[in-house]
Parts: sequence; C-alpha cells; structure tokens
Amino acid sequence: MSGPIHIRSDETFTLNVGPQHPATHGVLRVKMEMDGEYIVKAETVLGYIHRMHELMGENRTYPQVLPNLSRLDYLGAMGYTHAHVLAIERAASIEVPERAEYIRVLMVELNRISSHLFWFGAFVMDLGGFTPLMYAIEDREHILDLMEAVTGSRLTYCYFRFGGLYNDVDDDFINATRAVIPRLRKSLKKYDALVTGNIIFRKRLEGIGPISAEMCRKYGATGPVARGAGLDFDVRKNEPYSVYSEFDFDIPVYHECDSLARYNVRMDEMEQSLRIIEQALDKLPEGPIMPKKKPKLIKPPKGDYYQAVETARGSFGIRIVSDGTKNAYRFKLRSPTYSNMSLFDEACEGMMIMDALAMMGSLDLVIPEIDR
Amino acid sequence: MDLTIFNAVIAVVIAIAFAAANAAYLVLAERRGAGRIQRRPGPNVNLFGLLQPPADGIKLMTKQLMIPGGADKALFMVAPVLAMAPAIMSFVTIPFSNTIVAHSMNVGVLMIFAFASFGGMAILLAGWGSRNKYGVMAAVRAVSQNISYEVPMLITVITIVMMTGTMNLHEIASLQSGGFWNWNIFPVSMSDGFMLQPLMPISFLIFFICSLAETNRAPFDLGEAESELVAGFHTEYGSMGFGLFFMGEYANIVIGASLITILFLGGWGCPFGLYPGVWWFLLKIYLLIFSFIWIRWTFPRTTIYGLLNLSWKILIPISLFNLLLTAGLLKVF
Amino acid sequence: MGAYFSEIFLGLKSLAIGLGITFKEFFKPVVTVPYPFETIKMSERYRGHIELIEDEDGKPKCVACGMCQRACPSGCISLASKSVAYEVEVKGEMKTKKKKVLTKYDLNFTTCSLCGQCVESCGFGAVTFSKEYNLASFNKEDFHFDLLKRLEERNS
Amino acid sequence: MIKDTIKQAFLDLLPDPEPIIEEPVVEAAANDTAEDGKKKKAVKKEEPPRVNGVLECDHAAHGYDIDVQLEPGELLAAVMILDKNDFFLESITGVDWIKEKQLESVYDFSRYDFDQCRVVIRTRTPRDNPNIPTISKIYPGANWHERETHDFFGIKFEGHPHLIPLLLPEDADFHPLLKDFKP
Repeated sequence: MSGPIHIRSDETFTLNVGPQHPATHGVLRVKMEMDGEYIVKAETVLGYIHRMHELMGENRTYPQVLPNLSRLDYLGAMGYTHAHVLAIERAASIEVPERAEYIRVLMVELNRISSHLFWFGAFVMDLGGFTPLMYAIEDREHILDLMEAVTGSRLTYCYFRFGGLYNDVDDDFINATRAVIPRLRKSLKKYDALVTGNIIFRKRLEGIGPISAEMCRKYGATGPVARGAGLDFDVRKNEPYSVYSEFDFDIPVYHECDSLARYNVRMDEMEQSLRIIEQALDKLPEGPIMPKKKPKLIKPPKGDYYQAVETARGSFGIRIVSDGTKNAYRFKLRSPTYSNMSLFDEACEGMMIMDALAMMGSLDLVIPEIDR
Repeated sequence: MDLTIFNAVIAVVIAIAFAAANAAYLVLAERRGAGRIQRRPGPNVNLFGLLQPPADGIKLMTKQLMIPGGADKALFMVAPVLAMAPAIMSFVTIPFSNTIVAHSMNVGVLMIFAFASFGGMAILLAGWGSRNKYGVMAAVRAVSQNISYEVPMLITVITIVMMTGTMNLHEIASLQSGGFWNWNIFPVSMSDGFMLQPLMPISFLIFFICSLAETNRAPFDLGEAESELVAGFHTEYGSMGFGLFFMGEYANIVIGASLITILFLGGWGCPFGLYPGVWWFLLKIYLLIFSFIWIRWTFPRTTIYGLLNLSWKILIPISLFNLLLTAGLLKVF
Repeated sequence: MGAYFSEIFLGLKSLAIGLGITFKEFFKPVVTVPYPFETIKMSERYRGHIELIEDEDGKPKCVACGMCQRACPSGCISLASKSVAYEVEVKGEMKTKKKKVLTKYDLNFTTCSLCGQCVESCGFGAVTFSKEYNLASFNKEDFHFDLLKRLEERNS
Repeated sequence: MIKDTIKQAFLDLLPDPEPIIEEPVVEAAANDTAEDGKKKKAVKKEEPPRVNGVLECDHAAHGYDIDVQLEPGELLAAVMILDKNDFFLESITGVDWIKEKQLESVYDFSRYDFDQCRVVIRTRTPRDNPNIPTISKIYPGANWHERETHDFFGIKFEGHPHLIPLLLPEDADFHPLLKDFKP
C-alpha cells in the first residue's frame, strides 16, 4: 500500500460499493469491476443483515412470529404481516369478520403510501436532491401519526391478528384519514411539479436502466419493477385476496422499461391507494373485529400453504409447511426485493456508476427484507 | 496605489479574515436556508445558531489530521492549501466599492481566472493523493468539469471585455454606475454610448450557470456527489484539511458572486443611482449567494455526461454566438 | 433545431417551477418539533415498554400465572412468585388459603420487540404499556427493568 | 385455461402411469384437510411419503394450483415446460424431511397473467448426498435462490456457476435450516 497508483488504459479496477455506502440505503455491498466510470461487471454480496427469520419462524409459535414480519421491511411492515395472517387463516381455516378485512386493507394501503413516499424521497436523494425527502417525510409523518393512533407503533406495527385485528379504529381515525387524503393529493401534485417535471431529473432517468419484461420474467421481478416493464401484474388484481376484489382501482403500467417508468408506477400507485382508502372508508362496515370462535392455540392441519400478497415492493409470499403442531415445520419468506435485486448484476453491466446507482434506487431496496 | 509589502500583507490578512468569516457564516446561512426550504429551523440553538460556526471551527481544528496509508503525503497535505490559497488571492483584486479595493489591476479578470483554474488542480491533487478510488474518480470528474465550464465562462467574459474595453474589474464596475439601466445584464447599455446587445441576459445566465459549476455547487457538485462517490475528492480528509476545502468552497462562492455582481449587476452601484457603496455590493453578492443556496436545495444532481453535454452542446455554442453578435454590434454602433 | 431550443426553454421552465415551489416553502412555518426542549404527547395506544398495574391497595394485580412469559416471542420477561398463606372469612369461619404473590417481575428491555403480546395475553389486565420513550443509556444494565420496583417507586 | 395445458404437459412428461391412478385419492385427502383439518387428523395416523406425480390443488385452500413432485432428473424438462409457457420463478426453497431422510427442494412458479396458475414443483433427494441439477441456466434468477437454498440446507445444485454462501458468511459450513442443526 505505498507508491503511486498505476492505472493502465486497458485495466479495470474493483470498486467496493458498500456495505457502508450512501447509495445502498443499508448494508448492501456491490463489488463492481470498473472501467473508469463504466461498470464492467457487478456482483452483489448480501447477508450483512441476515437474521434468519425463517428459522425463527420454525422455532416460535405462529403468534410469536408476528412481530418478526414487521422487521422484514421496516417501511411497509403492514403488508408483510398481512401475508402472514392470511397464510395462517388459509391454513387453519379461520374466518375473518368483514370489518377487520376492510380495516386491514385500509391500513395496508396507508402503509403502502407511506412506504412509497419514503422511497420517493430517498430516491430523489440518491439523485442528489435532498429537499423532496424532507417534504415526503413530512407527509409520511401524518400517515404515521394516523397509524400510531390506531396500532400504537410507528414502524413495526404488529397490528394484525389471526382472524382479525388488535385494536378497532375509531371515528377520530376515520375523520383524520379523510382529512389527510386531500392533503396527500395536493402534495403529490407538488412532487409532480418539483421533481417529475424537472429537466435534470428526467434526463437522469429517461432511457436509463432498462429492465425488459423478459428479464423480469427470468429473474422473477414483481411489483413496480415489473409494472414499469409493461407487465400488468399486481397480486391484488391477479390473485385477489382479502377484500381487494370489491374495490375499484387501476394498476398503473408503463411500457418504457426505464427508471422513469418505475418511478411513475410508484407515483401513480399512491394515487390509486388513496382511491382504495377513500372507498374503504366509505364502505367500512360495522361489526366485530375478531371472529367469535377462534382456536385458542393455532395449529394448522398438516399441509403446505402458500400465500402471496402485493406489498409496496412487489409480490411477497409466505410458504408454511405445517406438521400439525403449533410451530411451523417450514416457514419460507419469498421477499420481492430479493428477486428484484438479483437482476441488478446483469442489468447494470456497461452502465455508468451514477446511472447504475439511480437504477438501484428505482428498484426500491429495503435491505433487511432482502437478507431476511 | 502602490503595492508595497505592507499593503499586500494587510490586504491578504483582511482577505483571509473575510474569507474565513464568510465561509463560517455562509455554512450557517446555508444550513438555515436549507432548513427553511425544508420546513425545519436548521441550527437554532444559542443565539439563533450564531455560535454554531465557531463550534464547528473548534471541532475541526482540534481533530487529528489523518493521512491514509499509502497516500501521497505531500500531495495530500498540499491539496487543501491549494484549494484555499488561490481563492483568497482572488480577493485582492476585487473592488468592493469605489475605494475599497486591495489592488486594482489592469488584468484583474485574467488574474481571477488564473487563480480559479487552481481549484481544479487542488481537487485533482486531493483525489489522487488520497489513494482512494472514489477520490480518483471524483478528481477526474472535477477536472473535466472545470475545463469544460471555464470555456463558456471565459467566452462570456470576453464579450463583456469587448463591450467595456477593459480588463480592470474596477473600471468595468465604474462603467455601469448610475442606475440599473446601465448594468451589463440589460440589453441596453448606455454608459459609453448607446449599445444594444439583446443577448446579454442570456450571457448572464450562462455566466451564472458556469460559476455554479466552477464552484462545484449543486446541481453540478459531481466532485463530491455524496450518493455515488461517498464524498468524492475529500473522502479521506478530516479535521482542518476538510475545513480548508470547505472554506475554499465558500470563498469561491463569494468570488463567483462578486464576479457576477461586477460584470453584470453594476458592482457597488445602486439600481437607482443612490448612495453607491460597499453596502450595495454586499447586498448583491449575498442575494446571489442566497440564490446559489436556493438552487442547491431544489434540484437533483446532473450526471457527468449531462454536465458535459450542457457545456459543449448548449453553453459554448450560445456563448460563441453571443460573442460574434457582440463583435458585429460593436462594428455597427 | 427547433427541438434543441424548445428543450432548452422547457428545461429552464421546469427549473423555474421547481425554484418557485421551494421559494414558497421557504416562507411556510416550520413543521418540526425542537425535540429536547419540546416534546409531543404520545398517543393513547402508544406501545412503550410494559408496566405493572396496581390494584386498589397498591399491590400489583398480577397473579403470576406466567402467561405473558409464555407469550413473549423474545423471552424477555422473567417472573417469580411465592405462595403466601392468608386467612379469609368464608361462611363465618376463618379459613387459610394460599395464593401466589409476585416477588419478581423483570423485563429485559434489550431484547424486547415491543410487540405487545404480553399485554394481550394477560387475562387479568395486570400489564400495560408505559408512555415512556426517552430511553437512552450507555449502560446495558439500565434496560433490565425491575417492574415491581418501578411500581413501588410510582406509588411512594 | 393455462392450468389444463400445464397439467397435461406434466402428465405427458412424467413417464410413470402410476401417479394418475393415485391422484384422485390424494387429491381428495388434500381437499379434506383443507375443509376440516382437525377431524381428519384424528383419523389419519401416519401418512406415507408422497409418490411422484401431478396434483391439482384448490387455490383457495393452498394458494397454488398445480403441485408436481418429480425425480431430480426430470426437473429440467419440467422447468422448460414452464419457461415455454411464460412462467416466472417466484422462489426456490427447501424442506428437510428428516424422518424420511430426504431433502425436498420446492420451486414456485407463477405467471404475469390474469389466468392465475401457481405451479409448485417438488423434488426430493437423499439427505446424505443431496444433489439436484441447477435451473439457473433456464432461469438466471434461480442463481440466488439456489445459493440461498444451498446455504440453508446444503443441497448441491449441480452445474451452478457460483455456489458460494450468499446470505451466510463466506466461510459458513453449517446449514441452519436442517432439522438437526445445533447452533
């Protein structure tokens, strides 16, 4: 480690992006083989925040695993817990009261907006604009306040229970949510003018980071990444669960396959989530939030159960192999960003580092969710 | 005014003091401004945060200076000085008012640009000397950026020099005295005879963009691009090495704002010809600095090729056209 | 050529719009709370660490059944109890009965995931969430809460 | 319906005629478990290990439509059928059946389509020498999933280009999801 650096013109060098790097939003490491500013080859190294949730799922009883699901994705925790409760309800055939279903959808969509808002801010920060992050966080704060008032927690909600919910919502919450919706709509317009229309922003994303539909299929990418590649795929529509089939909403699909398309998908999704929330508030039925008869100890019958939900990041799946006891025999978490991230190595080849990092931002990575 | 040793020392000391004070309190202004834009107060503890800069300064000065293993020690040490010193030297020739000027030189504009090109040099040495891949990449970026933005900047200055017929900053500013209609930014310039140059606002815009780029300010802060290159050329710098880079950056901002004021906005002249003096000059440069801050906290960063495209495909052709037009108009009038 | 100039023009326009937005925000009031000088009230359902609830006599309501201990996913609750004989009047005559009295209720907050399963599993309403959130220390031992002691301190 | 096409393709692929005869019985059992698990469990004592074959499952009860169990040797052919029919790879995982001394590798496939069809392919391999051919040549996305499964279960994917630990530390020689794993 002494003496001057010699770089020949045909020589590549290895750039170690991460595990501590501002662009990776967590402990992700990408070993990049660089030719100047261009990436020749990239290899993603995972596992820096691996906590073996799957083994914990096998060691703990089903209700005890509930808090773990929130720790997978700290931004969109609600959706992950939703998958777990749905899987157990499917396996143990637990009926869910209608009111609970509606509140679940309401909460998941609120959480989806808050997750997308944070992603939006972090993404623009990846591109060097710091201010939108603060605006997004401010808007997100209103959603978090709403959710805290109901669930008692701001990030790791642990709000859903097998068969229902932990707490009921009250009129204050409903009124406050109704008040937040126009506010968010106004903010979305502001973001549109401040960021989406901005020439620098567009120049950085248009045509950059192509991820084709075929590539999505080969790598199993889902969520906004797939929808930005022109694939009309959303688990909420394709494989309706909970009460999603009763809502009227659209799935935004963009065919440009570039980073801007993925950005646009998420921005439009927030608008659609607001629509779902409005409908859920209107339709919210009265009734109990927990089923009348619920097994005291949850022991799903022997078998293999799979449940997919659409979280903010894509299709999240839980596979539960039950052997009839109170612990799962096998507890598999299929995390969407894991598949979305796996295509990064191939997609970023030949790109410039700043474009590659912009593309990485557009994948919406939450590292604890990749590593599980 | 003769430049005696004594005068020179006094001038340099005042310049250093001015640059350091400016750097310290511009950081505060920047943080407060950014805070207000982002709906938060910014540093506001103890006298509206006025004690924050001294605290930062003391912290930076008392920290240990770390030299990374394998770094080129000499280059590593000399780079921050090289970033700071030329910026301070440039203050010598800047006229703050009709009387407050350390040394009015006939080639003032040239001198400032000569010193400004040291900035790129400092970044190159810092990035290269710290033996850090991010640093080297940032250094290469910053140099290509500095070179490509000096060209349109100088062409724009040549336009001004052609119109005013002098390279002395003091004279350029004096020629614009009287009122805002005399300023070079406006198409009609009347101080030395009638002259219509319709593209002057565009010149101003080009010069403004170039000075943003030359001072490595966002959206052109590719040299430090914190989301890609960690901290770019000063990744490995801590303590006063970093402090000097910081001061150099803000001193450069002050110089950039001063140049814009002198070349385009009438220097120390009042927009309505009332009470010309240093206060108008300071008002103008701080308004410009505020707009720098405002721009920084509004836009995302450009890419390196977007930056070069902007320079070579847009700014240089337009400024060349502007130069030709000015030359032609000078022949006509 | 037209596209070249229109792009420059539209680009500048978009930049101006952006500047306009941030300029407007500049004059809006700040939305943050200067935290250590000013704090916000926690919502009613805020899930802090757990706290024992006392009955009318100031004794913990807890009957040391251990449901919370079993429900806890992280195993951060440990409690101990002893049997105490007490006399009670049943149909005019004094009888000696035994009951469990809580002697120790420790919460290891370092592993607690604040999920609230303990509160939910409690059939006696003896545990609740505290609203405390200013929890910071250099010392790991500070987070081994002796809830029984905290209850006594609260009462005294 | 894509479901029928796929089912037919799998039935053609699997040479053994036996599973077709077996199918209705096992399917009925699967349906019953879903409807009323507890009663059924009391009746059933010890379920024999499943025979290879194609099962059509109730989506509402299990979350997937077609459940295929096959020999590791038939895996590539089966995956190619799915590849031709525009399936995408959802996940790969393993299950440790320690009593039967077998490791099961489970592949989930689904489609970007409103004609919903989730296909599960299972293949079993002996526990002491777990070898399964890699499908990362067909689905490059399987690369990470297979590495993860190798991390957790120690299943060796033959022909995998880069079978080193992904989520576990580089030098990990343990497989935490095996049922006999002691930390």
